[in-house]
Amino acid sequence: MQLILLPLLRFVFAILTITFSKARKPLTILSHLLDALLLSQLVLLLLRGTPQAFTVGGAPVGLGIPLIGDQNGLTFAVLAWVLSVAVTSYTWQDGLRPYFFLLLNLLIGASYALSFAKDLFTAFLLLDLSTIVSFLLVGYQRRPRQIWASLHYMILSSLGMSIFLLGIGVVYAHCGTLDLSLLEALVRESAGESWVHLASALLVAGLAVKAGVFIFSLWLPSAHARAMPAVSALLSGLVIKMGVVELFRISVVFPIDLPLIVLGVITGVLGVAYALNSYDIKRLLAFSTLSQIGYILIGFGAHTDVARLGALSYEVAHGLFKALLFLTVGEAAKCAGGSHISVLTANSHQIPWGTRIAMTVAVLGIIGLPPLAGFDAKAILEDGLSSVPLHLIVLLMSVGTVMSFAKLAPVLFARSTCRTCRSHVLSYGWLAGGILLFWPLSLLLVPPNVNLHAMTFAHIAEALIVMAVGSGLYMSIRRRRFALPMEVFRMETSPLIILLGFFLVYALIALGR
Amino acid sequence: MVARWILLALLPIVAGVALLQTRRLSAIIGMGLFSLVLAAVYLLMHAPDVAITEATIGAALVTAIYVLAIRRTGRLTVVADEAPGLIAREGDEIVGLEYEILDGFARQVGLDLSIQFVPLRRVRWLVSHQEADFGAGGMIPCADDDETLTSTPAHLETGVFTFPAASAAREHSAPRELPDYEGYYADLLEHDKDGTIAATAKALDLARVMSLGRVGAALEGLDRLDGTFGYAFLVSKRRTSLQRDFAAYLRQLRDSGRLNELIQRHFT
Amino acid sequence: MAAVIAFILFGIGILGLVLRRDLVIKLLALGLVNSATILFLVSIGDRPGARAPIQLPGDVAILADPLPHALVLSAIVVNFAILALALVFVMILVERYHTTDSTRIEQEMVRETDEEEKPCS
Amino acid sequence: MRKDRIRIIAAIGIVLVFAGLVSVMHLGSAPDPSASTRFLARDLEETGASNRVAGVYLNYRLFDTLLEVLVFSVAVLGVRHYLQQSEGMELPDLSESEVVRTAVIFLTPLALLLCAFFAILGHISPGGGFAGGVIAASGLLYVAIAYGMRAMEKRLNPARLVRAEEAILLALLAFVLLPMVFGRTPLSDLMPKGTPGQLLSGGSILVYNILIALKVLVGAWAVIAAFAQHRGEL
Repeated sequence: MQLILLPLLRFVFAILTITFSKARKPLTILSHLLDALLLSQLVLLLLRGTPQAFTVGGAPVGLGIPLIGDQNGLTFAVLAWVLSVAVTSYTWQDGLRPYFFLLLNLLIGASYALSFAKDLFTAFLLLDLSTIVSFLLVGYQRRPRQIWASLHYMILSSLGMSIFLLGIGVVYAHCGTLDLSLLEALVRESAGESWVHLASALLVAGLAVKAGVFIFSLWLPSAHARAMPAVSALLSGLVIKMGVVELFRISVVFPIDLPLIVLGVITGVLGVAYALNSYDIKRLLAFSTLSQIGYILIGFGAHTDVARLGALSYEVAHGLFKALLFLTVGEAAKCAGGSHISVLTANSHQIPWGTRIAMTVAVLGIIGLPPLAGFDAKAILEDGLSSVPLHLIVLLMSVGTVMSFAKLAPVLFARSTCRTCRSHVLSYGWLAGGILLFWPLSLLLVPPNVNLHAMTFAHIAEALIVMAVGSGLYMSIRRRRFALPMEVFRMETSPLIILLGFFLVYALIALGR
Repeated sequence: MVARWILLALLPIVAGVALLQTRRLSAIIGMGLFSLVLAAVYLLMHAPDVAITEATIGAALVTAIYVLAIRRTGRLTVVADEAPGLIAREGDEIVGLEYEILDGFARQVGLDLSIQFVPLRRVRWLVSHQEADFGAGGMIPCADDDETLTSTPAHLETGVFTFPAASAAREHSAPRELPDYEGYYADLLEHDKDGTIAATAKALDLARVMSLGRVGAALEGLDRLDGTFGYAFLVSKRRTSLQRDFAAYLRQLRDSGRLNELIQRHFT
Repeated sequence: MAAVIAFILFGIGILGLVLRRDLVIKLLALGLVNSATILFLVSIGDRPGARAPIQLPGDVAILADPLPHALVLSAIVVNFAILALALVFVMILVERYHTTDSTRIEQEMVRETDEEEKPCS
Repeated sequence: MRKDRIRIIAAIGIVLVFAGLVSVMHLGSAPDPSASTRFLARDLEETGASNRVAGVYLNYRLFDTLLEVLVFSVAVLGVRHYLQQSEGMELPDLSESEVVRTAVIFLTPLALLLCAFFAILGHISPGGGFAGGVIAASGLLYVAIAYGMRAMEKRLNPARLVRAEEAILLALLAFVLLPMVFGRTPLSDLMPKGTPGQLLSGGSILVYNILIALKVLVGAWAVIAAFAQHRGEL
């Protein structure tokens, strides 16, 4: 019951905030409290070993929409709640219209529903709902570039969703159901048949567009960099992950481990390369999101339980620090008058110190300082990887991340006297607390034996060496720009690149047989 | 069964033809037609619910909002006073130098050109209230004292003539055949830096002198004003990117010699 | 065979999306891609000798599969929603840049610096 | 020029390979004809709707339908939000021709009738609330063409329309949550199934169809009105 109430109540609150717009603040608080209550009930059920599961409206098996409150889903739902609290408090005093809160509530409701729904078509609708909502959120300030980015985003994700729907069609033609738990057995029965390959390739290619996978998500950098900070935080922390969560769901049923790993590596490496080359901080954050998605995909693709737990923790950790980074950088850019690194450095004294402390915590989190969020999640993830080359690639990505964030150092260490506004402090504190206390909190998700293993000397030493090497390399190549193709981000090429990506995925699936 | 095959085969043809259209409206109507064929296909594939939904949403609603949207989206709206040689009706067609320039520009920026002929004094008002993108038909740039209006670079040199005196002008020309140029005269007087012209004097540009000549008005004794004048298009000051685009297009036209070619063709 | 036609239409749609530079026609092409997907789904529900899925008690005729039809109803509406919004965004862009040519809008945007960039009316 | 040609050829090549690959793979393994009846054999007794599409659409997969209505509502909201702020032109009253007005006297009631037919009989015959709502909205569009937008605005106050839309959406959600009062999970069907083929059959499908028709009528009209107003003439 809680499973269906969580999204439905959010939808009700969404409409109430616009109908009774004067009471929107109490309504928002109430909705968050209710969500907390329902979520904690679900978590308790899960910890007791009896996760809630039922079919919506009591429809027969195979036809209705099954909901299940398993570990993967609940982790994402809790992340959605945490980010929703952070963004709400960040925008508390900004005087945004009820329209904004309506969209926010719908987005959170859609994330809840997606975390629990184990049905392909429901996932399609939820992803589309999230596309439309984030489409409107990106263009909220009506700047032409935001609108252009929104339009690009919408065209590509509509194309992606069409490809996904083709995949759904192929699956339905052969199985007669869209329920993922039933599909598992049916697909295994006909493993190796050509329709399985076709369906998996279509589903993966379609979802990859939404999931921030590099060759597919060409809309992502411009949309994330152009939106306002609170929206960017949600897009990076939540909306992209909706695609990733669904990719993981599918990876249990369809044989897509190899494409997931390859896509993860491509995304990770190219994302880091573009991030290194970006000197506009918001753009850097957007590209870094791509590279971070790489870790999560590799974790899911490795198909071991520890790697899965690592990917889940990384999903949460990335949600926390990327949201915090977007929020703080957004405020800093507003105070300094621009988000380019040189502007930020020059006017760094105008950035409030509270913001800078929060930013420092987030940066330390993302580059993996023990025992913060990034370190813990990455360590668990690495424990789950068995192959040496993958290990090396993950290390390379970590070094790249350190290098790209080393640019922020002059901004972080400066003097200033301004103060952060109170509603922002609350939001920063909430997220920074999550990053700092990630290790103890993650015991809820990760069994203690795995989690303790992450805190070994080898991992700590590795993290410190990565940080040292990364900053050293940054010092040596500082400010040297290298040319990377930007042509791929244009509207004229991106649909073709998505098709090429489909071919790649298809080839990998056929190979992986 | 045969009907289904025929309709199915029709689908790619209709879609392909629709998407190859250069005119936006044709493409939209083509896609509306495609949706209707698709609805028929659904009906033949035993999906009446889908057919009804496709016909109402895909064919009717989508086409309706497209048509409503492109009225302003895809058009370059020009309001013009008729000036023979520059822009004028000839039978069902519009001809003239300015027409060809505007047509080329509209093609280059990918807009449908829409020309409305209005009385001269409405031209300035419509452009300055952004009801139209350009004002055409022998417009002469005025001094920049207007808050909302400016002009593109001149594309054709011309002369401006004054009548010796208003009374004389009335004697010479047949008042019935003179178009209503009141607003235009007033503009010229306002912007003429030379204060020697009597308040009652009237001024005319070359194109209008010629058009008066054609309708048989007597034009003796006109004085040519000193200074160089050139025809240009009126454009709202707020449309900076439109101004920039057009200036670039005109420069390109002039550099390639195409402008001279056009002028030669229309005025020989 | 209807499925093959659907894939061909999908391809035509993508070509339109990539090769036509007019934003309005790009959106039409996107609509075509979506319609092609829907045609594919409907073709799955159809089977030889079937009737429309309207059944009365005691009726034993073969019926077309109603589930893809139900899915498609939702998909059509979702596609319409996305299209309407995209069209609005195109209108706003065109009002600012006076062209529906996507390449030119991209060039304009590169030329504009951040300070120049003002919210659209 | 040459670069353009390469691009076109590359695009056509990629698309051809895509369409070919997907077709071959899809036809390569023939779908199992019994697959679609694997789970879908006995729904007539369960939903009581003789239009089995409506049974799936508004009973088994009601949650999907709810999401779809939400997507539509958000789109309507977004369209209105963006078009409202960009300044539209004055609404001119067009001169109405007698012919158009006479046509409207027949067309609009016909559209409304068709809407009612689709919504009320949606569980028995093809149609359904969504198509009905759109048809009724197009009926309003005819009136707007004949009598001008301004006359329509007077009758259908936009602010009141927004309220109506929210109210209908809230009613829909309330109806969805109603089973909780009776101790059942939300979205389950409370009403008796009746005999398939009768007007009062199919449980709550009738209620949902009517609510959706109203919602879509208001929403589709709002979209049309927003586009028409922005353009300023009809």
